[in-house]
Amino acid sequence: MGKKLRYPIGVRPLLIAESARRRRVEARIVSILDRAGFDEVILPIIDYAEPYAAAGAIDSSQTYRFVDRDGDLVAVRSDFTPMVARALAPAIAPGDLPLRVFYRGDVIRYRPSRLGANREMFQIGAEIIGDGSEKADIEVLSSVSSILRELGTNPIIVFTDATLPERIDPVAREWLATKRAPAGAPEVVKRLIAGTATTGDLPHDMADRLDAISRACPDCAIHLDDVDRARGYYTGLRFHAYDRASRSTIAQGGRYDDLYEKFGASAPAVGFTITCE
Amino acid sequence: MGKKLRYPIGVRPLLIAESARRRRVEARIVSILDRAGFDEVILPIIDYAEPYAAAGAIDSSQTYRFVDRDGDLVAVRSDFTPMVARALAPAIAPGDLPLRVFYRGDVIRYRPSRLGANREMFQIGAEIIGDGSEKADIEVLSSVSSILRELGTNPIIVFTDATLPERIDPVAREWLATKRAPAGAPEVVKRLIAGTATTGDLPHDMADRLDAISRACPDCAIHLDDVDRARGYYTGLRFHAYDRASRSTIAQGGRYDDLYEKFGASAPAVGFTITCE
Amino acid sequence: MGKKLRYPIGVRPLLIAESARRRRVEARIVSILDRAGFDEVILPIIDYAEPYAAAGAIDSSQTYRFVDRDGDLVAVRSDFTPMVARALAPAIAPGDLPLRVFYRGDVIRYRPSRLGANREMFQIGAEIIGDGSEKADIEVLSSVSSILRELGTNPIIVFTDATLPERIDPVAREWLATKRAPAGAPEVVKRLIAGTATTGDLPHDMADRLDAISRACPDCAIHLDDVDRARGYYTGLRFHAYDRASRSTIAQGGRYDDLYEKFGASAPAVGFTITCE
Amino acid sequence: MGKKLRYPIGVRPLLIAESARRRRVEARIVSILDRAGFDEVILPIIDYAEPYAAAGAIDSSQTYRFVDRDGDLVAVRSDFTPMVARALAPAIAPGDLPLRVFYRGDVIRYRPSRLGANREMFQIGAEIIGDGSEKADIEVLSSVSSILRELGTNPIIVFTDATLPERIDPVAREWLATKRAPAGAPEVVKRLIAGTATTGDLPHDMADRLDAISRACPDCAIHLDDVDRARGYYTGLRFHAYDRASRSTIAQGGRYDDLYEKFGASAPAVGFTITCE
Amino acid sequence: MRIAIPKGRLQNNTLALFAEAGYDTPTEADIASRRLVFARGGIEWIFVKDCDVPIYVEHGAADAGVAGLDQLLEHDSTAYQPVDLPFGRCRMMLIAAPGAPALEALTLPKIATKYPRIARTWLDSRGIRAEIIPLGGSVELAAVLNLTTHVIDLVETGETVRIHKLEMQEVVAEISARLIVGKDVYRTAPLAVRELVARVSAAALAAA
Amino acid sequence: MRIAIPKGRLQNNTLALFAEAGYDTPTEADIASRRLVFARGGIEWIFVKDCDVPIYVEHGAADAGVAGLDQLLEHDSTAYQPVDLPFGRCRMMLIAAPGAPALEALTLPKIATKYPRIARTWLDSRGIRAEIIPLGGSVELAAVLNLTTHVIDLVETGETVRIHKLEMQEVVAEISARLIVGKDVYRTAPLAVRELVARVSAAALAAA
Amino acid sequence: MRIAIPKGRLQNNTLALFAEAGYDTPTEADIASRRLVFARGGIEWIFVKDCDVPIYVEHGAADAGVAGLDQLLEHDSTAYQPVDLPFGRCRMMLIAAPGAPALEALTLPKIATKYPRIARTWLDSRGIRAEIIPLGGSVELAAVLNLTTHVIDLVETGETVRIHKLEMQEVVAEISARLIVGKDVYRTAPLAVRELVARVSAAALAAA
Amino acid sequence: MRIAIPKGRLQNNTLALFAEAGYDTPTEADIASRRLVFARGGIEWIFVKDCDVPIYVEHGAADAGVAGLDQLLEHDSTAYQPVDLPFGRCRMMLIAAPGAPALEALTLPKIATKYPRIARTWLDSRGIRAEIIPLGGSVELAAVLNLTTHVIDLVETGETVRIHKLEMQEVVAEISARLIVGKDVYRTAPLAVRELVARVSAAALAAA
Repeated sequence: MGKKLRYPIGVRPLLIAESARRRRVEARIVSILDRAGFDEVILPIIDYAEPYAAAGAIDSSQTYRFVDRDGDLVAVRSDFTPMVARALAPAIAPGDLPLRVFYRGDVIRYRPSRLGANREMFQIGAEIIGDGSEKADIEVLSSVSSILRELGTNPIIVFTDATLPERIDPVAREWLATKRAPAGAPEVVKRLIAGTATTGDLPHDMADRLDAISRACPDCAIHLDDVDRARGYYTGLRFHAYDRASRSTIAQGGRYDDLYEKFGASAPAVGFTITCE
Repeated sequence: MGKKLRYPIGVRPLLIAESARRRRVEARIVSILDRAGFDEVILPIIDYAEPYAAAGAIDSSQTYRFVDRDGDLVAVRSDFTPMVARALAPAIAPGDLPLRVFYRGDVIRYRPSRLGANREMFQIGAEIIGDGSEKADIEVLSSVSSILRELGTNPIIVFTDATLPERIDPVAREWLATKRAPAGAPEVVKRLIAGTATTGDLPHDMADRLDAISRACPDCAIHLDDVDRARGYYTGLRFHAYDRASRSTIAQGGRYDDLYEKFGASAPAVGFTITCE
Repeated sequence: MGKKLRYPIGVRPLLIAESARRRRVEARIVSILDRAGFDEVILPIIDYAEPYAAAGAIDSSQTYRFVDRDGDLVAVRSDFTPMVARALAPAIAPGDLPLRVFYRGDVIRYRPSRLGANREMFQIGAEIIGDGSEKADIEVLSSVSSILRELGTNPIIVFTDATLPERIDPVAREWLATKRAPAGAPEVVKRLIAGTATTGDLPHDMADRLDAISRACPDCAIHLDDVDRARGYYTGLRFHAYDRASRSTIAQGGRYDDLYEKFGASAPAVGFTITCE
Repeated sequence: MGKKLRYPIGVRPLLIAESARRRRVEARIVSILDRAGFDEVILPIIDYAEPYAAAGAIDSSQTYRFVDRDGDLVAVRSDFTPMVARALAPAIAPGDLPLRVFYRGDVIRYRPSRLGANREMFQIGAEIIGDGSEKADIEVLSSVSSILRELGTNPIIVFTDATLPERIDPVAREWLATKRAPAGAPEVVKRLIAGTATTGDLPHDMADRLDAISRACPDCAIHLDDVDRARGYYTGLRFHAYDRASRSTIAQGGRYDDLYEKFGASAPAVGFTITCE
Repeated sequence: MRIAIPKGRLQNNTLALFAEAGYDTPTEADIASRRLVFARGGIEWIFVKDCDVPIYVEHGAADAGVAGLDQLLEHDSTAYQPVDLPFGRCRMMLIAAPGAPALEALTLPKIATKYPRIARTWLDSRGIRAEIIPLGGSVELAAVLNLTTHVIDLVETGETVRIHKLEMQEVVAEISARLIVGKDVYRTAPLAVRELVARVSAAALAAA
Repeated sequence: MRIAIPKGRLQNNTLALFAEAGYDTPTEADIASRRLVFARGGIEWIFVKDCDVPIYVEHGAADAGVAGLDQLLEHDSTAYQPVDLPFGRCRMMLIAAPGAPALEALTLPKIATKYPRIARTWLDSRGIRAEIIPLGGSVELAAVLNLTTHVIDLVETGETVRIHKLEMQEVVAEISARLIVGKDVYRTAPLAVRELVARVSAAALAAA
Repeated sequence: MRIAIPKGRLQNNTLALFAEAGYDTPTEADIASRRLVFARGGIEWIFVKDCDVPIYVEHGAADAGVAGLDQLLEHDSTAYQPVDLPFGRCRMMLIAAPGAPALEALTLPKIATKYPRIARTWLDSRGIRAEIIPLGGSVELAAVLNLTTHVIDLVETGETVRIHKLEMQEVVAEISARLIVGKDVYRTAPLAVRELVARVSAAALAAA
Repeated sequence: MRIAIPKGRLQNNTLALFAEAGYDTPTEADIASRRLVFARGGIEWIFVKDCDVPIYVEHGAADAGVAGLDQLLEHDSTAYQPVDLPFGRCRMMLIAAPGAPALEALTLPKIATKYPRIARTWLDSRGIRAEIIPLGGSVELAAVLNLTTHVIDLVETGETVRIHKLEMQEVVAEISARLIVGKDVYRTAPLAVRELVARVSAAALAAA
């Protein structure tokens, strides 16, 4: 049947030219991370789905899941961050921290809405585990920035604090995620939506931290109202990096201080993932 | 449940030390292949199961298979060679040949007999496509030999012709694969089993070719009776490389001149795969 | 999640009133079949997908398939007829024939085009195995007719010979299935499409048989040009029964003389299936 | 391959003789239930796995589960009781109670330990919904008893209260389920294990209820220490019925007063399931 | 007998065709009245969006109708298509943005179309991998704004393509309007169907 | 900055709104020219079918646009919706064929709609099982011809419902037109976006 | 009542126990006769390999029997275990090859054992990943020949471990012989079971 | 070169065979010493339970060994089997309980066996459906106590079958002891292997 001439929708081989380009990009990123003291961990292609579902870490509607021969629900790798936590948590001794690790490989996501959209994405990411300070936030942001510049892209990096909405008002997330608040909403929400709010409007601890990061990362801009509909596993810094030309997301990341706990080792962590199409 | 603390049997992450060792080995092999003029192709983690089953190229009992959301049978990558053929066949123009490609990555095989045996194996392989001559056979064998020596292993490389049994007697494969032939079996079969047969006993074309290869690859030994129960997709040279110390298979490969045809481009091919545990 | 409040699309329980109605209809059909000498066979809900695929008996795109714990492809029951053949073929001794069997139960078909269409259908069917004569065709047709009348429906039953297109012209099926033939098509094809053809236009053996059935079943009409795009496993009589009011298909069936052979017992068979929504 | 000649392990068709026997037994049970005022509900073969997992109602290791085309985890019917609750809960109006329903059909359970054990079992069961009194317990027990006698079997019916262990000691279940208690265990536990305990040893409400049931069902015996390792969804009466000759379980059931609540309608329920091999 | 008339580009030719075939078809005034159902001359005429004609016939809510082959293919219609009509002729084309390379040369081309099912089937038959972005209308804009490198759309005069300086690269399918009749109708009301097919074929021949 | 103007029922109000907000919007003549892209006053105006506005913004082919909430929900758009506009107000209603029983009373009701995704989500939230038949237009006809017992469709004046003597049973969603802005645009061109939102909000207030 | 006597290391103590409990057990001569079934004193005594006792009781082919906890765990027996017997006491140990590092330190250790199910459950509870190589006997040899770094096996005197200079690293489970009674037997023949349990408990106490 | 000697029924013949082949095999005293590994005449002799010989060879922990074909089939061994030895000859038989009908006549027969893998493969090849109950020893008892209707077991003298009045219905496989050599050993130490095979074949011929 003709159908089988092609690959499952969104999955494809890279022939010689494309592979060479992919490996060049990969090699340059890896050398930067090496120099910055990050060590590689290699993660399996498949893993049980249950530990991640229990930790609420992965959206099952986007993963390729199947029941294996032992009757367990297994998922194909769709997001590195929770996998790094599950792999390292049991092996972390307090003395090891802070730990700088990086990882690379393909992830596969199922996006029903976009017929045939590429599901297989090559990602390289890195994490600082065990350092809850803003110093680590700053190191991650500046690493992303320097890597993307090294690759010749002119990135726009915007950041905020993922817990901002809840710190203002339990329902604020819905308003900020649609940028539409009812008349009776708190003033600060309206100013956030209008873009006139400043860190001054925020609780002190959050404000000081964002200001410190802002000062240390001149080429990164604070977007206080950059809010997703769901917080995910992020608990602090949350940033997106864009290619100024194509306006497409080329990297994103943030702080997730309670993810490792779900896998048995209470250690804060902050990291980023670069997606190379 | 405790069970979910671990990974699916045989699948596991490599932590820092092991990852470093793995990447060092990988880098040295890739640099040798680069210098030898091999270009990389990158293959997807999953693909339809049907094209490979139709081509009789993959033993479905060893692959992780599942039905995806379009109702198609999809398999997790378990053997690179047929995937390279399926990826390149539609893209090969006669002018491109001969083509030297290499590939690397994880494959996952399900081995029910061995409880918890490592299913996820990291492999690096290479192929010469479009050159049916013994020159290509020799190039592949000497590449494997030099790579394994470079990695500091002292390999034992044995080779034969995969079609040897059928060229002697339709039933010879069963005898040679168990090394036990009935009294009435042809003399040559008995001599093969006893190890006293020489290429002189073989059809001339096969003998000349094996002798030529033998002369060109002094550190590879001909084992005429090295016969598997199933020929698989091999149609000529068939070799295994062993680590002299651990006696475990560290590389294998051979010639498969009708595999590409099954994916739409009649081109002979010979290649090898190195498994790095 | 609200989503899980409902059942998988197209699958639902029947509460008390509906169950009672379903069982009344079932009991009346079963008593008619009992009186007519049909014995029941009970078929499993799931079975290997492979034997049916090999026999080209089931359209895999319409079945719920999954890989079970032994790595085999298993399908949920979607069509009784091939399952009866696979169950009985190994158990049939020549002396047993002709054999009259019936079966009942749910089948599940996946119809992507119709969002939420009822996939689970309750079916009752019967077969005469081992009698290739038109007498058996007539018995089946009159059984369907009397059962449907007993249930108070006023059925329209139309029949033809499934092999008619091929007996006229290798390409005729495409024309007859769309009712549009090119100018150069044989005259008989045009008359078939225009509805002016008679059995006289057909090969004698087919014509005599259809006429004999027509004479014996006054309330069934011959529709020579009632042609599906694919013949399926039908090799002779092919009929559909409609409820005159709702115009929906309530029963269908026909002759399949080479289906049992695919499962190891060369016996002709003719049967019908009634779908009770 | 020979393998496909057979059916998936433990699944098989019933040919004519066996089907007739199965339908006779079914018809007699159904007529008794009809006379006793039970109405039938018909349940689907497959359903989402998630609602049952959430309600902790089904042991997923025993069910055939697979991911369907919408990416949802679907399970083949393995236990009627939770399915009846899920089907009826949304449709129950207070006025309808108490409601007597029965159901019949195949369930499929995967039992890895017993190679090839029959997985597909035909079951008929019934429930009284909305009556939390001992009167309902008694009606269920006597129904089981009379049905089994009608079928010509001489049943041994033993019953207890599923919550007995927890009412004595949080850890008692472990001791009673293995019939071995440490020296320091409460006296009543030791008397239970030794079989010398009487309802007198139990909390008054439980004792009175069991005594009342015992008086009303002379042919059923109280076995206070008949304890499973897991309570399951049972919250009161829990009984097993055995065929005196073969000593195999032919029926079992009990009270589950909080199962319907998990599917949206707080109604107590008590029922039984008869398994016809 | 209930016949579905496609609103939109095929409406007038269809009404003319049935008039030519001797049927008492709904008048201008009827149509203007925004009512959707007209019983005239023993036939129940219903006015339906052209893309819905195959669905009404598939579900038996209409016995017959006129629809473009593009809609029949997109809805994978199982109805019979006894008469190919002389109007509504056009071509489904693969259209490239200015200077875009051939489809095969691109690793993962993006194709905008109103016909995702036809596009997917055609791409599969050609063994081409592509991401399909389904759009509701004025599909050429996607190529003009190079949201996608290619579009698959109906081309009648080719004027829209010219205005936007796009390139027609390949014919995906030859399209024409067709009289369709429900499978079940053929079986349950053969005489009425034969008469309809005969009169419409004749009218179509006369008009050609 | 590229803004997508929805063709169809929202077009004129949208152009008036942007004019009110001080933008140099495309003129009548522009629109008549059948060209789809107009660069005016530093803004690139594109005319797109109303159902496609969310797709263009989702794929970054347009930075902002105006679309009805019905289209935003049907396409599960992730764009920000900063301004609720004073036009395009209507209701998505569950409409029953004359004398049809309540949805819950039917075992497997059939519902025709142009919005299969909204219908499925609403039905799930109500725990109601139903077969959804997606149609392209004049959805009421399905109920009139009792191809389905119910339809889910937009009701503005309610006139179509009255003409066909259908019954409005439940409100599925309150709909209005909305200014939408792509998530990424907010991040990459914050100043331009703030200005657009401010001017459009002001214009919207003035018009209300 | 049918009781399964385990052949092998537990046989004599078991027979002595039942004799002590006042049962007319099979004599030396009986056992020597290679017959497997002996009806004595109203009890049917059957001699079965020790690893099969749980299977006979599970399938109802024996009402009760004596088996080591190692076999009960390995066969995931659901039978009741009313009496812990004073003989057959030993320990299931994790034993390492000379100089082998701790299990957790190895990336993918190999463990040889006669008890794959117990090993897997214990390893899972400790979150340790390992390949298990099931062997039929003299499991220590696997460690001696470093086919595996560790073995999990029963240790009574510990002599085998000493001879091969292996290291006992951890206790996996405390093992002892147990009287087991089928679940269904408890329900169908409660009196007989109570009597058996009482007499055997008394004998066990006396012997302890 | 390390050779695995099977303990149990094949041990003595195997040692005699190697002695006949001129090897300096372990003495009675060695065996009595309960040590498992003996280096003699350049060969490392290890004593292993007969069912484990294929596993030691499969994992490369032994280069060669002697094992019954029953164990080779049960463990799906991939080792070469160059020499068929003149001892250990017996038959794997399908044995029925007294008066039990033929296997095919039963709807779902139960079969007890020590060889679940061989039984499953044989049953599949005959298209017979059956439940397999794996047992560790004295399998005939299962048929005597009609826990199962049939058993599949090795029959040497047939005496056990006679004592329990069971019926031998079919031959499942002809069994004999075999010299097995690891695949990798053939490739990595061809000369040593050839010599071993030659000497053992000669000894086997002499003994036959």
